[in-house]
Amino acid sequence: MDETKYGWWLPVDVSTHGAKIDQLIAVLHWFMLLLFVGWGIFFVYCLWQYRARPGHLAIYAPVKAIATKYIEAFVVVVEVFLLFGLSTPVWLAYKSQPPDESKALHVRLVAEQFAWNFHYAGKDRKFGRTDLALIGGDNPVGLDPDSAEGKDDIVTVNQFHFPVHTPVILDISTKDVIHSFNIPVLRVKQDTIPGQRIPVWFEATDTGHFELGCAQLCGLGHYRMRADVLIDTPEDFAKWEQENAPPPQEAPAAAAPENHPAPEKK
Amino acid sequence: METAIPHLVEPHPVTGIPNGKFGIWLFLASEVMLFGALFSSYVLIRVGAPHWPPEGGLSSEVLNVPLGTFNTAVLITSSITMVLAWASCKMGSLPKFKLWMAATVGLALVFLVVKYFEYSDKFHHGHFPSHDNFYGIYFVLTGLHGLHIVGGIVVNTYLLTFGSKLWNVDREWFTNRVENAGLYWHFVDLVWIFLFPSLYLL
Amino acid sequence: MSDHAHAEHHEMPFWRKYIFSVDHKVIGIQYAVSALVFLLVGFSLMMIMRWQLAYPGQPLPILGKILGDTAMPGGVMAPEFYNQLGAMHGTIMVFMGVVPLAVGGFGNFVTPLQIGAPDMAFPRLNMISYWAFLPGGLIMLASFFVQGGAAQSGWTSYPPLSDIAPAGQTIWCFGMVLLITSSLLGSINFIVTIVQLRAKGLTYWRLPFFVHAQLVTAFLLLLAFPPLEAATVLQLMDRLAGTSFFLPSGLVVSGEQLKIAGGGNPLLWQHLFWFLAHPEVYVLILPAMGIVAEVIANNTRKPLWGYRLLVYSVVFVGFMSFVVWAHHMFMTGMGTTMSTFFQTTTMIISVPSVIILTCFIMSLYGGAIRFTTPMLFATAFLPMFAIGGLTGLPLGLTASDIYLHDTFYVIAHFHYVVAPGTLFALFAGIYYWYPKATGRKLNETLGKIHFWASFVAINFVFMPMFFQGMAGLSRRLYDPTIYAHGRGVQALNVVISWGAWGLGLAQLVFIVNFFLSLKSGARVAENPWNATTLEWATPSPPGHGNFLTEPVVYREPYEYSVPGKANDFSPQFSPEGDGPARPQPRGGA
Amino acid sequence: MAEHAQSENPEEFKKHLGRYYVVFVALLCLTAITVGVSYLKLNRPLAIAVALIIATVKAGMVAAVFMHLISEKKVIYAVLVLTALFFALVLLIPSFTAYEGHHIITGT
Repeated sequence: MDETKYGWWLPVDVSTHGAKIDQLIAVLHWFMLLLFVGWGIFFVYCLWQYRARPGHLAIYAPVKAIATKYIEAFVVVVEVFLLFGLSTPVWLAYKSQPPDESKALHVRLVAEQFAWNFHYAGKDRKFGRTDLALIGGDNPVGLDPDSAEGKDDIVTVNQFHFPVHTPVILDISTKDVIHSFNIPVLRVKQDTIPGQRIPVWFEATDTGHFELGCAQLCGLGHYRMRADVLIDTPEDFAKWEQENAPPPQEAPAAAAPENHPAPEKK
Repeated sequence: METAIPHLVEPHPVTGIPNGKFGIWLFLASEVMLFGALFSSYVLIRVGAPHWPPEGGLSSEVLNVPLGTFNTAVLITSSITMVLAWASCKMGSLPKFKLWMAATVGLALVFLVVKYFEYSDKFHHGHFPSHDNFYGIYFVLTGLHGLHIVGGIVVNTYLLTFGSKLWNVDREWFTNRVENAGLYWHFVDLVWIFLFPSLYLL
Repeated sequence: MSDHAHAEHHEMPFWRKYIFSVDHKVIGIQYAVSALVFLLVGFSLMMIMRWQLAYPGQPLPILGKILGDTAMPGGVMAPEFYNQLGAMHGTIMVFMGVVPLAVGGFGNFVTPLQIGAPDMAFPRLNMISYWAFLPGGLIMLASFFVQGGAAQSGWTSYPPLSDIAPAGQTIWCFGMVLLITSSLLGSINFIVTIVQLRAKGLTYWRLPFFVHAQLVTAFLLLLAFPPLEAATVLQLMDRLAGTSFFLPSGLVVSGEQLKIAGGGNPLLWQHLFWFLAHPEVYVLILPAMGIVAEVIANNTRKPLWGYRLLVYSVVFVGFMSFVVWAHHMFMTGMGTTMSTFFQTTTMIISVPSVIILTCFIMSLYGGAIRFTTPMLFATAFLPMFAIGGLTGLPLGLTASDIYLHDTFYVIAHFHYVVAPGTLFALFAGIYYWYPKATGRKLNETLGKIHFWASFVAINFVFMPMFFQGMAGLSRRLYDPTIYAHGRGVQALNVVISWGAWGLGLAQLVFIVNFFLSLKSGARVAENPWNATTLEWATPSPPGHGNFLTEPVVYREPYEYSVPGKANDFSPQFSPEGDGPARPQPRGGA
Repeated sequence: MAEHAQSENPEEFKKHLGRYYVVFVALLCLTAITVGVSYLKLNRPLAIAVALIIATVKAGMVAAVFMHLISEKKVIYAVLVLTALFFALVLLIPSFTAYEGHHIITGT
């Protein structure tokens, strides 16, 4: 797929909730521009009109300025509107109105220095058991391949596939330090906090090849902690799921060690 | 050549206190925030823990309550000896001041000795700060408190020895210094009053 | 002062007079000079970083070889070194540069003079503050030379990254403890001095605005710094004693389970850190506003507009700055109640900031503005601070913060507040009080070159960053061209870098001016700017003990152009309010 | 306050000493009570409430009498009120924020 074009302003938005964020950013910047320009004109006027020159004296008495009170009141009113009219509703929806679980694609994300590991539940839509002790080179999320639900699970590294027009619920966690899950075109960002599994959700409105980056300094490889975001058509996604499903295993030959060492307690 | 700073001894007409006393209260305010932040950390970590102490049991079984109680009594006693030391200055008796101040310093040392036995017992059983967050919090809070005790001992010993020469120069100034050292000392006692139940009993 | 015969006896040895001095003016100058050096160092780190950002992966000529193979293998910057530069740039600029200059430098030098005090309330404590600050700063710098280099987890030092970072982070912690101790002792001193040592007649409503700003700042330092000290102690324990205050159970670093007890919470650090670091933003900006107020009143030749409103606003801002900190943590997964609370407080705190700015602009209205170098810097402060302040809105609102959090937009925002904002105000202060400290004026022509070059260059540095941020570019990226949206704004990185190097060049003018004027600047009398506040009643430079006679204050701080008076300024210290209290050469008027 | 004036008659001052002893005894008694209560093994919330209330009373007595806060100057009250406010903030808000809608992984 072609690389998306990026400019000097907000990139294309392919999420269902992003338009409102963009709207808020636009309104904010018009408001800021209005204040700054209006205020700047007065500022420059003052600097010119009241420059020191022979015969010009400063006025001791303070000027009665009703206008400033109105401007300050205007600023307060606009801020209240921005806060409760535009920002808070978007935020509440973003944080506390998850999509219907049954219709959504559920994915787990395990971040590490310096990669993004995606754990898909596979056909049965159930995640296999994971264990820290199983984490290794070819098993980045510590998936137990023997667990009944885990047999069909798909784990990808730095490849995030999901279908368009389908709500995605992503449970975000990290193995080591704080990272930040950031897909600019989807207008989502969420820090990964060690010891927590935090859900985020979004729905794409368009297919394409985009980028996921780490937005929180996480070490020397922070800059290259990048993943491909591939928003597919539902058909393509199904095909991808099919192709990437692990081959059915015959016998648990490569079984995990019997007694996993419990997490160190000292 | 020394510049005379106003209100070094005589109280400011508006605030009613000399500089030193105001300074020590401001210092205590920052100390409140320091210990406040550590208590906050304690609360936050404890709320997040499924069990406290994490390895099971009760705090009172992990730490030595009789020793802790004894130390609480020691600090409370040292607080009143400190007040009496200051009161002796107020009443114009340097020998009495020295007596009470020596008692204060002595009690502080007793506190540290007891603390030493508590610590070494823990270390003996391999319970270092890294053992779990209960011990981490315990050692940080009591350790920092212990450092404050040491600081108090230094200041009080100074007032007891070299510092007391000021008595012959300016009694009021010296009495103020004793009062300020006392304020600090009572604060250290006050912190312990919260530390003891929070760490040992709950 | 005293005759030479006795001078031999009373004269203090060099080290008592200039090194371990208890004189607030000497300490102030020590602070200011050290802070300026640290600022230069911090700025240099950034100029090196800018090479990598403008020309990723290309070897840095000359300097690349000098810095050695660990930092710059083959002249190309290593990512670790980039992170060290970033972390140390932030730490140095905030904790060792701007605050020591604004509070330690100007606060120490100017405050006692402006309130008519002979010195700070606790001169020896003042000396200790400085001598905790300097080793703290030097330790920080020395950390570049330890195994693994300096701290590299950002100036915010978020654990767990900072907990598992190389030894430089431990040194960072020790350095911070010293710097914090220094600030705490200093703040106690400032509060007691301002409350207890004001001259006769100097009521709170007659205090120069600068002193009000310093008083509020001192309270912020006093009450906000201890939690960071606590957090730093906890981080030291995590690093040295193996505790897990910030480390939850089940961490796997590079495939290895960490051998720790676990059970901690990394967000604890963020709370304690930002509990300080947000008020710290106001510690940076309030003294700057104080300086701007002084310079504007002096150069518009009229009283400040809305002086009382300014004071109320500054107190309110100071108070509110304690309840906004978690807006730095919107993306950490906090619940909706607390995030709504914090974005509301953030919007509330913007209101007094708007009022302060309005007061300053209204102060220009009706004046007779002299565009001296300090005034140029103070004037430029206003639009620059306005940009910085306004762009705080999208970051303070949770919804827009989703997109803008941790992008270059943030960098642009707070640099507009701190660099062309606070630093310009500090430069205004340097040009304004240099004559008081040295007895000579800085060269005006060089000053104006310095101003215009800095003003143009600094906007080339920070304005493009807004666009980079808007394009979604994250901060702290060693190589932004990894990302497609980074490549889209890479051209701006070249502009920014050249802007930064140009800015560096402009500072050379200042350095030259600083030393040149020390030797050959125009000598000045007590009151070269025809100002009204108390510091101008003392000789330039003031001797030990400051005032020749005990000062008495007769009126408000900014009585300029009072109708019916012979002069256009009525100093606070002149009983008749008709010009200077003591005979002195008249300038103009 | 009269108590702080140096000019005060030492005999007059002596009368106030009694209250220090009263507070001293009260502090020791309260320490005994709080330790005693801990042996009752009350349920956690109640035990915490009781222990913290007793500790607050003790701390209040130390501050009020030993540190003379009962009759202190206004400026000190002002500083302490401000500090108490921010103390409450730093004590409570981090825990509120960290655990509101928390997603802590329990177990591994």
